[in-house]
Amino acid sequence: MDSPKIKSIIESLLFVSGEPVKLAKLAKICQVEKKEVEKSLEEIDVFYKEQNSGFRVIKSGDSAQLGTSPENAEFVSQLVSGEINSELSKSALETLAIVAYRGPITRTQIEAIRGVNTSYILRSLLMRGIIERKEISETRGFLYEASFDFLKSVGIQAVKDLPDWDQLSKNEKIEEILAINQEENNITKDQ
Amino acid sequence: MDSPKIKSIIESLLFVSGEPVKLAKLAKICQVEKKEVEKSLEEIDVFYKEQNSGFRVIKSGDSAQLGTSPENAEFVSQLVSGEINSELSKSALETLAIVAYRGPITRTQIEAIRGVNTSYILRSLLMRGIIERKEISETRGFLYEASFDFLKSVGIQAVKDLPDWDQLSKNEKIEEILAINQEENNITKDQ
Amino acid sequence: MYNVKVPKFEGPLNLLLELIEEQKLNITEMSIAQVADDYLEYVRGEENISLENLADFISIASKIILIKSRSILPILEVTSEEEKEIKDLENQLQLYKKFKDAGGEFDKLLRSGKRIFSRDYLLGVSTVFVPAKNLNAFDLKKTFKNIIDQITLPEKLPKEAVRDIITLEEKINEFQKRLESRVEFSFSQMKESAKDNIEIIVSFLALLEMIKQRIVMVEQNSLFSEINIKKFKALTIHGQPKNQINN
Repeated sequence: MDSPKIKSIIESLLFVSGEPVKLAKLAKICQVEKKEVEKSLEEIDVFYKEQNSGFRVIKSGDSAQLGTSPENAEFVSQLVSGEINSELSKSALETLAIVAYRGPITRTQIEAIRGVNTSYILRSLLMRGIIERKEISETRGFLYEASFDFLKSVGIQAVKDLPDWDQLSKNEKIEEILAINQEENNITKDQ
Repeated sequence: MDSPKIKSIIESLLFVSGEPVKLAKLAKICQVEKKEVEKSLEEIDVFYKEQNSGFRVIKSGDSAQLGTSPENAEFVSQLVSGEINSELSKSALETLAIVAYRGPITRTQIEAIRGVNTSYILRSLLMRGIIERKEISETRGFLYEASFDFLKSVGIQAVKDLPDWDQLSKNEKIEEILAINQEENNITKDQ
Repeated sequence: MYNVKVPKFEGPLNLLLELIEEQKLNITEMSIAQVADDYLEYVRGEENISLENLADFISIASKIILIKSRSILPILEVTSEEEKEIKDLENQLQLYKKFKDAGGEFDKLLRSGKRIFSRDYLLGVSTVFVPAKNLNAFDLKKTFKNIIDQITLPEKLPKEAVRDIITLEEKINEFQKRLESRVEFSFSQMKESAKDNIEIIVSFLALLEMIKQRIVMVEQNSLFSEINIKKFKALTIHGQPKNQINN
């Protein structure tokens, strides 16, 4: 494999990984020597700096990570605080309402109720600490529920204190759509 | 602010967000016109391709996202497991094709092309995040279009890069058939 | 509940195209006429078609029958509206094929493994609880109630949509009863008793079907003259036709 190709692969790998990646791991995936990886990383970072790119290579010990250029920090923090402080979108509010009234609940169940994919919204609600999740098992994913901080912020102690919780949390239409969805998952899993 | 600086900021922002970011949001943070953002995004992507970089800019509708080069997919998949892409049925694939080439499109229009009720397939594509919908208005239902996740899973950066885009995306005959069937549907179906 | 048994062909265009492609034909009026019998046979025999989809199958069937009729019977007058219907079906089928083929290309792309990966949302940014602005418990209740209202449970078969469609079976049964009371009657009599064009078409289809099943035989002495329908003489020998519906 030639050097530009290795650099390209290393960029892709560091991009998708949120955590520092061991150089040995990069070397293994690229099927080259660790030395080659080290050299590539240096060249990549020099290139980023020369080009005034928005990325930087962060090296610590035996690992490397991709980050943003420090010169862009103020813009990045504008984006982050905008994301975290913005009002909830309609989809986010819907998802939150389902998690609050029906939690603990799985992602598949939330999606059955809303009829659309919810992975991004769940991530952003988790990110903001509005909901929490706990793992059921490796294969079956997570259970989501409203966070205590969130409940406090709307002035209640537990989900049971939500208006009409007794009635709404057991709504028949919802029970039915979940039952149908369960059935479909069992029967037509691969259609 | 000069053009290289804007491009650098955009790179940083897309990197940190991870998810698609609205062009308007990028423009606001960079304090430039949306047109300028569009131009920068194009230049960034041209540069990535020229340099054989590990990144690509994905564009759909009014948003952009940063992703890895599809050429590096076999290496990246050794580090992160992509979403499990269970197989799509032929009906799902053909519906997806209509949505990708003709979106944003209404359900009635999709059904005019397929000649059969498509609500079940649309629901399942929505739940899997392969297509997205936006509400037109309370009464007129939804417009469907291909999602970023779809583009990513076929390794294509924008719908216009799909095979035979020019031929399939617009066609006078389609317009005519759609118009006819819509009339029929208005009378015979009440969905 | 959803009908989880999925029929082999999801829609009428899907079926029609498959039949045409099976015979390696191009999409033309001629080839539609050629596969008409197979189409109708399938629609009659497939039990997994949901009632709702059946309406779609029958609506296309009526157009196919029109095409078939014209190819067999030159005397059949076709209105300009029907002419357009025929052309539209051809166009619709061609358009449908394009997207079906495009779906096949998507399948290849999906299998090619050349996917693009992205980063998770705000990866590496630490979580802090930020209360959602201007949100109270009653907003949640209102939102949740709206969601409940918007849930559309999978239909309960939409009977109204198909109630008015005369099925092939009904028509065949009706003819058989008539044949029992009168040994011979003409196609124009049959046409007169029809409520609308669709019913004429279904009648004609039923007629073709009965000829095929040897329930009846038809006579036409000269071109454009009356078609006479008679009970097939060998009926008692052949016994019940295989697809006959017993009420």
